[in-house]
Amino acid sequence: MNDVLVPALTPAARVAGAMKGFAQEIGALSAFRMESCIHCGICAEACHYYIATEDPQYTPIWKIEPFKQAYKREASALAPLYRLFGFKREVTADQLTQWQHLLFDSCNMCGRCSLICPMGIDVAELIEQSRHAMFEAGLAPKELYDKAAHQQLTGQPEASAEPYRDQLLAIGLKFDVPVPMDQPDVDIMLCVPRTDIEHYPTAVAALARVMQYLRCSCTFRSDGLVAENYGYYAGGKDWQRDISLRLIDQAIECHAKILLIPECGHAYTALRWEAADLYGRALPFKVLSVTEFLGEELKAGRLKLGPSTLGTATFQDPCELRRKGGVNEAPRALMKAMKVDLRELENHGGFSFCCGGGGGVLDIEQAKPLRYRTVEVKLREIDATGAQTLMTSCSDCRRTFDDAQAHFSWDKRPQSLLELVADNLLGSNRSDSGATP
Amino acid sequence: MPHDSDLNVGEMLRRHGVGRRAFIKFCTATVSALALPPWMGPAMADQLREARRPSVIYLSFQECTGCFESFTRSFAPTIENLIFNVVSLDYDDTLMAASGDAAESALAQAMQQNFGKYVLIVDGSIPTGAGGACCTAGGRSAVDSLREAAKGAAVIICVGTCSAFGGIPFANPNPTEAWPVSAIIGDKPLINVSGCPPVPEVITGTLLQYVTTGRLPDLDEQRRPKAFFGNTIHDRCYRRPFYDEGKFAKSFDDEGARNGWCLYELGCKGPTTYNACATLKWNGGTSFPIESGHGCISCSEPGFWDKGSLYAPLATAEWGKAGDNSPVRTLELGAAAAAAGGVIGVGSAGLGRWRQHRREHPIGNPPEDE
Amino acid sequence: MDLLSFSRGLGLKVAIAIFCMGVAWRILAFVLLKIRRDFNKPRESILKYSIGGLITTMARSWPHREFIGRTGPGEALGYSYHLGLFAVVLLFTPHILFLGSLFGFTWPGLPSSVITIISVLTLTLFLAVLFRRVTNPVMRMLSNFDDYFSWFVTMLVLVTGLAATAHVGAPYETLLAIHILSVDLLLIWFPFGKLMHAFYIMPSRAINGALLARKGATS
Amino acid sequence: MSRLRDIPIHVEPSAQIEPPARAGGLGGGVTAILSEAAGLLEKLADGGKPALIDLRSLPMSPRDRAALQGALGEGEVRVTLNADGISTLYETAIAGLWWVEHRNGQGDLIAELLEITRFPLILDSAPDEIATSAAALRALVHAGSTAHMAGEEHATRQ
Repeated sequence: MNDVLVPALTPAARVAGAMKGFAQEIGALSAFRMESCIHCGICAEACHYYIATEDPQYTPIWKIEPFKQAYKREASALAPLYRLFGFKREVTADQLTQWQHLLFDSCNMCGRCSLICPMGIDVAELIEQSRHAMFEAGLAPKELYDKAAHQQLTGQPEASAEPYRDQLLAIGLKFDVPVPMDQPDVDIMLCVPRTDIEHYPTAVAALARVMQYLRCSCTFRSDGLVAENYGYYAGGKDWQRDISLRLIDQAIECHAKILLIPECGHAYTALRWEAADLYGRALPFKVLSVTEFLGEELKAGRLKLGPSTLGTATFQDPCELRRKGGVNEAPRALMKAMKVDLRELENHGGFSFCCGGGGGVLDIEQAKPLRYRTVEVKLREIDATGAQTLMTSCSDCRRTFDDAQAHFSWDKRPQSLLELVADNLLGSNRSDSGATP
Repeated sequence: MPHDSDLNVGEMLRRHGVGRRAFIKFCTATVSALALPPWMGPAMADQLREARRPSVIYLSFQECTGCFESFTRSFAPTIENLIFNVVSLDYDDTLMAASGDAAESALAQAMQQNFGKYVLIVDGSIPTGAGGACCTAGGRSAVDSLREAAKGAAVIICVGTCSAFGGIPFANPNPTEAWPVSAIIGDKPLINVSGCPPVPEVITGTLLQYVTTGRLPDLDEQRRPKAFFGNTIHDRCYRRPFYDEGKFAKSFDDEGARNGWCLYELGCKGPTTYNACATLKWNGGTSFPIESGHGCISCSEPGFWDKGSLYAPLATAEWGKAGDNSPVRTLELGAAAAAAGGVIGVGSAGLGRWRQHRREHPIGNPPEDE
Repeated sequence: MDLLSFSRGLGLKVAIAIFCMGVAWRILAFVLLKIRRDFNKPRESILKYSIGGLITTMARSWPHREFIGRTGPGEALGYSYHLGLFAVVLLFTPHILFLGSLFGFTWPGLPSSVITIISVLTLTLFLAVLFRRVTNPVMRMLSNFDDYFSWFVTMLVLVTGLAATAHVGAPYETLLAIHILSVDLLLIWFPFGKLMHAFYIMPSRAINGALLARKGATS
Repeated sequence: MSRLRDIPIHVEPSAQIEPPARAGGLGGGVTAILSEAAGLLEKLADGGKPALIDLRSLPMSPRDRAALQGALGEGEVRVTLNADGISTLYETAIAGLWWVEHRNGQGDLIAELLEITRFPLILDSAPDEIATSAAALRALVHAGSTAHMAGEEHATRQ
């Protein structure tokens, strides 16, 4: 498919687009949040971009300054006065262009700033809303915009050598694990991050094996294979809806009761917490992250796990799953069951630092140098635990750490929690478990 | 009782058998009472003895004679006889034996004889209502008498809040359209000795200070001598430690009041009142209002009668008409204002939504085919 | 009609009216904007996440363990001058009487000498806060007219109050009038600046806390 | 019929607030007065003018006054002056420092001072009085000699 160029808009059109985006996002809640900010600057102290660079421009609430300007001039109590006396300047095209770096390159939407604000403002959500305006202004980063456009049209963020459906079946064969495809009537509908199909086939195999072990009636759907949602990253709300609709329609078609989100952070947020709102009504099925699902299976006793041979390990809680998503106990319950010697990070659980790759930043080329500076914060923290292995349950985190490992020739590589579970299934009907990663 | 006015003070004192040492003692005591520097005592004594005995004219207008009572009650120094020897009181319709035409001619003669040199003491406010008819003496209104007397006065000493600031006659609704002296005579040096009545020693002290130094004492913006009106009652109140410790009487007979605690919560206006009550005290240093258990009512301040209840604490809002600032009134005000604000708020929200709508569906450029 | 009677009479009435009107206006102006309905299934029951919201309201008053190292000094400074202000305004006997005359009930206060000490301390903290806002690069970048003017208006009340108790510079009645006029100014400016955060802080924490708790997310 | 003045009025001295007396040492006020007096005395010593300290205008509780009096002690000279009430002056143990106390006809204390001088001013006889008193004495002497003569007449007249 041809590349869709990011529309070259005139400055006026850019501003109009941004204002349209902001207007769509202004509501009682976002207005209340922007009204409550007292400019205390504490949110910077939570943001790994500010911590790594000490550069004031990365203060989270500063990233939504254009949104505040738009709101104050358009819909606030004193809007007429703001406009008349120019207390708040109109948003300009140059300003928007300058803010692209702040809203995309230097923000993973990880939500850590929302935990520290003394006024309780959910800064991360304001940033997500501001991205929508940037998208409408044609200022979404090219890499994200193209993938979002491509995924909205074809279902895949970028073209692939072979259709993902065939690659998936090939993985099944290679790892000798059943990969149910397009079954008509199942309990669970599966999907995978296209990152796993291309980079981590073992994770796909692990998912299939676990499902086989649990004897779940489940299936992949060739028209709804990809878990990622580049509309969410680029801020294109309509595209995000269309991309989610693919999965929703397929789940409805195969009468699934559960739509299982694989080890992918933003996919969970996009499906679990935002798809229904974009869809306009409640989803007729449950949306579970695979980690969450395995946690439930473990608790229910259906999933039995043996002790893993892993040495000491530390766990990176994916921001979208843990801090923003609420998948809290499952990962540690699974690791405990596998007798993993867990060494917690200094900032762990809901307060853990972001790996720096989320929110689409991993795909933005110009964000690379800054990303490497921020991921150092995380790497130092991981080394400080003295654990031999780093585990996580999100493929974007995994890719970020791999990329950092290559860049810094770091002595560790990220290990997927799902794969570890797949390798330690107790009494699996196949004693020779699949090829270890 | 015309005195031989060309005798100086010293000769006059000797005529009355008052020795030099007694006079030095009197001056030392006066200086101490006036809180003036002690070395002024002997200096005052020598200076006074050579001074010409100034002529004093005491005119009473719309007043209750409370100030004159206070004037003659002055205890320290033993003033009553000495003041009449030091100063030749040429006219005082309360004290003088003469009356009717004799009194008026005495007044005219005194004014004519000492034209430009006599001290004019005025007591009481000057009513201008009904052409000054509200206060007349011998067919002449107070306003005319004052204007005429003021022409030849070297200085005018307004004794009492009535002459100084209008006092109670001046209070709302002021039926007689009473005015303070300063509102009628503008071109003469004037000293206000306010108080209702003023402390006796303050009147005599101010008079003596002028007589001995021949100049106006240091005056504050209200033209009151700073020697007596320089500090607030609150700053000189012996109960101040209780104010600082937060010990307040809550009612006039509760444990706090009996222990002599601060009367701030019972409406004491000490903090905004400048006078010497707390130091000189009344009745020869016996006591003063606060010491007797009642809050200061700020009688030496302008408009003290119109500042609302004497028992509403100084800090209450409005400090105005009693009951006007009751919580109910505050609630009504707040609710009405909030309602108005609400209406504007609804308008703002409506306007905000409308502008949002216009921004979401911009007219003009065709909607992109999304 | 001298200055004190005006500041405490008409002036105060106008100030209270503008204050109430302004607050109602500002709150309704955003409360009545679009409220988007959530269709996603909450992780907790409405009761549970409402309680979660209340917990956040208290919890957010103290920095989390992970943040205290970085935000401790800043928040401590902010807290101390707020506490100083509350102590002076709510526990100084004349203030209690003033508020009592407005609202009808009074309560015991601290001794006046203690309050004077506290207000001098609060004054220095105020200056420290301004120094921090001007020197801290993040705060300096974020600050606008509203931040500095709101600080100034609150500071003015404190300074004039101290001047009034110290009887310095002018007769007490004038100082008291200036002090109450500065309170009137504060009341008038209150709804149009950041001081509105006094009304926003608890509901904001509660609502945002509840929305996070609804997802079972960390808050 | 009971008359107004029959109502018994009993005046109680108000509860004086006693400032906390420091154990043993003099109250803060007393020390201040003593140091001021010392300063004035030093000035007098090297040729300065006499000076006065007005004790009544200073906030002094009865205990402070007693402490001051105790501290200064009493010298050799004590004078009582009968002029419109009794005044007592005495030189304290510190030479040149006189304690002056004036009372009026009713015995009320109307002034109380410390006078730093070689000789209190009020005791001095004024120069102009000397002339008149000299004349009076001369007259007395004259009258005396005639009285002597008259005395005999007087004596005889009785």
